[in-house]
Amino acid sequence: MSNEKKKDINVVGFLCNWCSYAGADMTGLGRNIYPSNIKIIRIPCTGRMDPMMIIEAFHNGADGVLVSGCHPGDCHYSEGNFYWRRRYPHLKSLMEHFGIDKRRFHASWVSASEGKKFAEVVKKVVADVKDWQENG
Amino acid sequence: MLKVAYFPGCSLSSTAKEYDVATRLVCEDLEIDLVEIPEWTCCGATTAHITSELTAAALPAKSLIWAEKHNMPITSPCSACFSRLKMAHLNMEKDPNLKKEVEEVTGETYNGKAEVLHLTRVMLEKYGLENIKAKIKKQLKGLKIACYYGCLMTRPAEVCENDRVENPMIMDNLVSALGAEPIKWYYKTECCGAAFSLTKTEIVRKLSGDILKEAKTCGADLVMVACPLCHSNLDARQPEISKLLKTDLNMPILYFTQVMGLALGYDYMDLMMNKHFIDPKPLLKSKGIL
Amino acid sequence: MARIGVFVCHCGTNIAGVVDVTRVAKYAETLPGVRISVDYKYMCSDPGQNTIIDAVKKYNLDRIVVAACSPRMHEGTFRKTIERAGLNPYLMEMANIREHVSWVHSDDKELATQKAMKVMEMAVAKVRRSEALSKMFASIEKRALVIGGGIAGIQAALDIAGAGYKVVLVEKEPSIGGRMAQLDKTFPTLDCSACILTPKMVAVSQDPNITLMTYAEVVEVCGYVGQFDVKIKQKAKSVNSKCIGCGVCVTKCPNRKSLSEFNEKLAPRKAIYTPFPQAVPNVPVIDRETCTFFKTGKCKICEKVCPTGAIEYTQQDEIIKEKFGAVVVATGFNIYDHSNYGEYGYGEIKDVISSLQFERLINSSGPTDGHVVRPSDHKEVKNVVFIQCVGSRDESKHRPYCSRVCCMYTAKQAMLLKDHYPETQSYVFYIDIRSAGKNYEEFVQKAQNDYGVVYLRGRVSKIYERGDKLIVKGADTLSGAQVEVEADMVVLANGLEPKANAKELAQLFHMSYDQYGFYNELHPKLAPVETAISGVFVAGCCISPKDIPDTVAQASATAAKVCALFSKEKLEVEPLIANVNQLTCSGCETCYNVCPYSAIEMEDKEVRRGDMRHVAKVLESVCKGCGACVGSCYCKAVDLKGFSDRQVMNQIETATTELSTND
Amino acid sequence: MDKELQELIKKLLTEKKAEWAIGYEKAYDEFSTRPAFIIDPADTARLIFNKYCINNLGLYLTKLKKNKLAVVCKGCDIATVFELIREKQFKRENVAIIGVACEGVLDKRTNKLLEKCENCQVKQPKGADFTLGNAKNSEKPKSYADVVEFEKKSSKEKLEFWNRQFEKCIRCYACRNVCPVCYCPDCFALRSMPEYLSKHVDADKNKLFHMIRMQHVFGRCTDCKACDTACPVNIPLSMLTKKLAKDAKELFNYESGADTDARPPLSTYDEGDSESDIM
Amino acid sequence: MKYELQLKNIKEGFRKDVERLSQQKISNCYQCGKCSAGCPVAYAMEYPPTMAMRMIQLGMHDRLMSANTSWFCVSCETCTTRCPREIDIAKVMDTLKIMAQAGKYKLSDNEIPIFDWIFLKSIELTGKIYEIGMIGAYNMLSLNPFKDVFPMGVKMILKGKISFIPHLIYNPIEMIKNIRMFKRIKKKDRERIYEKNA
Repeated sequence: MSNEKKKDINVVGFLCNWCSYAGADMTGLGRNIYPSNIKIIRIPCTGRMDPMMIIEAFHNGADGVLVSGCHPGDCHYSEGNFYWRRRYPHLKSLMEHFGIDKRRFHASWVSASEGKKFAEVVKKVVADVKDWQENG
Repeated sequence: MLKVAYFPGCSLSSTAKEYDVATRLVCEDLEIDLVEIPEWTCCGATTAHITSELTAAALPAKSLIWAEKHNMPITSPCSACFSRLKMAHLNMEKDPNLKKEVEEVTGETYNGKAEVLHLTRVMLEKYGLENIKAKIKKQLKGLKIACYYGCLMTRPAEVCENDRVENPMIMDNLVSALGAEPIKWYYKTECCGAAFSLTKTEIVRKLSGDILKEAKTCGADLVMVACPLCHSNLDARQPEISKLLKTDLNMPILYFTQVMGLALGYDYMDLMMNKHFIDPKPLLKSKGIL
Repeated sequence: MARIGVFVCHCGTNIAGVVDVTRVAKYAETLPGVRISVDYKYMCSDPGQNTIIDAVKKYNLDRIVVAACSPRMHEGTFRKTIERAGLNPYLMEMANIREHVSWVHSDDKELATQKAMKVMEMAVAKVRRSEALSKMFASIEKRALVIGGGIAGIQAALDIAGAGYKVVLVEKEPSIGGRMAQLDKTFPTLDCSACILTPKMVAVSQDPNITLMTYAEVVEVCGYVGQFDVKIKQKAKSVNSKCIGCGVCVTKCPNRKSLSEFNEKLAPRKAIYTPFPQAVPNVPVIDRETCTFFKTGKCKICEKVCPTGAIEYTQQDEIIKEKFGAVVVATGFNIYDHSNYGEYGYGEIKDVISSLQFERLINSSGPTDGHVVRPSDHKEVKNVVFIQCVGSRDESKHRPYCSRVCCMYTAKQAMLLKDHYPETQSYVFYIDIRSAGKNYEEFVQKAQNDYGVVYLRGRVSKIYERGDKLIVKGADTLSGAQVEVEADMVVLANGLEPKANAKELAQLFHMSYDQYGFYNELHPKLAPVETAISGVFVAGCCISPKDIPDTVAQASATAAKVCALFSKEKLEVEPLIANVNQLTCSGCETCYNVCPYSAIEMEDKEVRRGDMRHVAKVLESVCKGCGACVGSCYCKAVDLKGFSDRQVMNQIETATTELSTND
Repeated sequence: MDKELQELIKKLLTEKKAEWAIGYEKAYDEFSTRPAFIIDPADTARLIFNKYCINNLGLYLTKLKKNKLAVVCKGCDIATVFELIREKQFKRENVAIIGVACEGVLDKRTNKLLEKCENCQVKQPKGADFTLGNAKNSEKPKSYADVVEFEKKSSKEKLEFWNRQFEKCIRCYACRNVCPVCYCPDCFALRSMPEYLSKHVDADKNKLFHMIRMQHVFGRCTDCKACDTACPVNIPLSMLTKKLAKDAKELFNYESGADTDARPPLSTYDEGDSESDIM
Repeated sequence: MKYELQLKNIKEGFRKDVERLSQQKISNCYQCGKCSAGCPVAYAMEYPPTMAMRMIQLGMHDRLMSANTSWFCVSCETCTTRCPREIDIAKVMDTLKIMAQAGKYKLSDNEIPIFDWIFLKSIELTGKIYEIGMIGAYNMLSLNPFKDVFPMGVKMILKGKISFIPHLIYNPIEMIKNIRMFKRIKKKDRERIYEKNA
């Protein structure tokens, strides 16, 4: 991959349907601009987020991965994001051990009304990935 | 023993020498060890921040760095110096870029760990009101005191910390502890005109005049301050103000450490009260404190 | 090979203004399996939908991708469309190129177009692995729960009951009536609030379809639309049903230690009390926190004087379990607590009062019998200052929104004051006057022109006491002048905020709410009383500040929604649920442990001939499709319909590869 | 000890307390042992236990789980058995655990004590039904020094390190096959719908396999080193399994195989869980 | 109406300059007037703070920079503390003064900068304030040599409140360090104000 011409940053975003996907819709309603590098995949809940899918995303060449869900306590299914909140640090630590820089993997809580926050989160993720690409 | 880095500031070595003396006396009595920062430079006072943001941060930074290195809270009895130290600390915390520039021009690094406290807070919070009470030799019974805080120890809200911005109580609590009566008034934090003392004197006369008038109306015997700038505006300018208002205000202005000094048993000359333009002697005599 | 049709919507210029939709459509044609791709001005319009139906028939399509707005907006619409075209509705995917592309990447049209192409390609990749799913149905419990007995809850309950359905109305306070009962008059007609509200309160108590539960709270919610299992805590009133509401106990109670909540703490109230004389139900409750008997074990005067023996000290809080098909949440508002304003005296200056306190003062059944006097010394007032936007439009107090009603009620209060005391003078400090509404602007003009209220444009900087006067330091920005008013009383126009426990209630239902605690509607325009939780509707000020007519309109709207839901025999539910491939299940019980709904059952089953195993099974009627089981199964035996691993993996693969052609 | 062991197993088999017994027997030379599966009480004479008994016999339990079993376990192997019970693979009462005191086992290739045996806390087995022999547990706790050292490397160095390692991998799946908790009826690596893992063998895909396998065994792996020992190309899988153990301990204060009733870290949660890294 | 608004100025850099140097979002101001209401010196200002904010929004630098508004700001921060839009208005006033002194926009009132210049020069040269020299220099330069001499100044000297000897940093190395620091600061300030760094 290193020999290839430097391609644009590619971030895969997994957004839970009830909060973060709706929050991203709200970003649109508020016309808040954010980098187009993120490609969004809708999932019902961060609880559905199989760590395998994230590993697959990195394997497929994603430069960054963002998983975003409801704030703790606000999960549409009560508990899903609590499970995700445990998987995330474990997976991040394991990925780092395999050499996947911590700047490439992020999680956030974005509620359905936090359109602005979603734009900020994406900006931060893209900036982090860029930082990783440029500064190693 | 409580050890505190002491930043006296320029005024305390000249126009407000009595404040410095009273402060050192009181702290000695309370066993608070004031360690004067060697080679301190002026904090930049009311001037630096309207000339250059960087100067305003760089000047106090040297003292902050010293305090941080020696692991002591840093204090100043002068509200202006306190405000500049605190603001420099907060601004560097908020703006890493500014901190970087300050480090470049001073050639030293600052880790943002200095704890900047106004002298009132050192005494009331670090040392403790109860401990002060235990040391009191003379209750200041019958003295009605208007506590005047001014701008610099209360605003912006971040410097105020535990106290309330609009109606601070820290000095009032101290006054009650000393046995005197803090009067209820709402000009505690109005501005005295501060740095306009020399350049826009007419503004100082109006603003300080308003404060003195309000204190008088609310029945104060004297006004207690914690800032040499406020003091010089309220005290040294008072004869002019009296003339302007066509009344004899005759309102003694005392530093809070002087008032504490009285309660701790020091006398008129110990506390250099003769330096004031408005002599507090007749008042204190009439109340039986001297 | 799949036969996929791609339909790209312009959404007027919403999408086409940024994204080159024809390029997106052209690119779609190059993708494997895509037979036809079309772009059209408004895909959701009738002709737009017909384009899809016609194309399905003409090209014999079996899967559809619609690249348009958010699926949260129109997924239902297009599923119905392809159903009409004879396809299984779950063989349709939406590519969100409006909310997620054109509206947020308008800074670079080329990048936006490329992203739109990618997003569409991801949807094509997903739909390729979509499976036909069969519809599922659930039964409906045709009883409604209404939470909150203010005007919104009352209206909703009456409307639903009027349609013949059973309603349980739950109110936290001892009486229904809510905030409206506290008001004196209403703008812009100045008719008496109680006169129009109390008949409705009585109607609630007399309606055979309505069960009224006051002094009660919802504590637990399970289930889903059609089948909500709700636990309601009935707090002990200490007064039983024998009470005839004679009020002797209240009169004789010697304990006056508490302050009346209804009178905004301007007057004391007894330990046994009804909030106000017209309370419904007219049954007092004992406040056990303050009651002398409950605190010391002595007194029992109320028991002695009660003619019917209705006092029952031994009553306990009771948890009542009920089943409901739908819920209306109408929990209302609190006013902003102005003790956060140091410059207005930290709420410690007695004669600086809130707007609701003013309502109680000027109300003839209020604590002063309608005399507007200073709370500090009960003197009558001459100069009164009204300050608007207290806890509204104030970022430093984290209340940046406009509370919508304060401009109007301030004008009303100033007018009422002048009506009662013609010699008074009112000053109103405002920033902007917001008087959009029928006869509203005329009303404000009347206050200024006919009632001589002085309007000054500026926020007040400080209020302080000097002697027995209040000095109000303000400004009039229109003239550039500083203004100092010597006032006898200051009335603050406190903004509206959600109830303190609004978030907890939202979490019981899993409703979403904004940063202040106001509930989010499903769509701000097209579904203003629905929430993301189907079967839960919202009305009134718990969504956002609003006035009485808007609140009543919303309440009736929720009633219509509830009735529409109840008019069906069976409820169609989404079949997007988990399923277990028992052949690959190892029976480790991980999914069984994580399922929030207990929708997984373990069974011992012969999965293949001679292969008896301990395996998991999904209870289809219980599963809500959250996927927690999928995320935790390491054997990859559980999958989620509609979001299957195959679909997600296809999306990932597409998302991470470059566009296949670079035209 | 061998004699005692043989007698005990003979007794269990004759009294029908177990249908199968799993133990060790001598293999082709004196440095080699292999698993022995005994049904007939008469065969018990084959059974031995010595410092070359490196295998984790817990592996075979899932394969014979329909029977009543007796299994010879070193202290460390008991964690595996407990973990499998926790995962409902068989019932506790169906397994007789015969704990044998162990002073550490040797890698026959180097004749050196295995790294895991150095600071062993379970030389004297805990939780067994029968315990044979005596050994003194190490006083020092398990050391993660090498993992900590590795964690200090930059992500680029780590990436390069693993790329080099996985270039060697031939995807023989020995690591998976010897892993006691890799008992999935249908491993993800072999699936085709969806194809989680391409069947091509190259460094990138090999890495994907190991990443997913490691993730799947998180909170379940007892760091028994079976995979590390089995790897024919000497990929330091121990560096990964040890990391899993360390993370489980540090992030969730959890130890696999310690408790048969525990909830593993990822299938439970606490409302106060840390979320410092979440935006 | 006294003057006509130059629409082209709105788009020009004045507001952006102020926003950049003060790090405050001026466009946030919705003109509620709370700053003017509480300002102790607004009575003396040509334009009260509220109007100054509006003038920044509209790019009216010519009028604002030649007005006395910012120079009359006493930095009491009352406005900052109470602003509902969380604008640090006092800092904006500081910024206007900094910009004026750097000569970026036109400047008229020459009174305060002289004092500030002398004040900072005193710190630069001695590390502390040298009152008599400072007051003397100020009175000379502001062409009012006997301002405040009678009776206050004399009384001050008599009471020993003002000393004729400057208080110096005693250590000459520190003094040189101090002077060097000021040089570096001046360079950085110019870079920041004129955006030379970027």
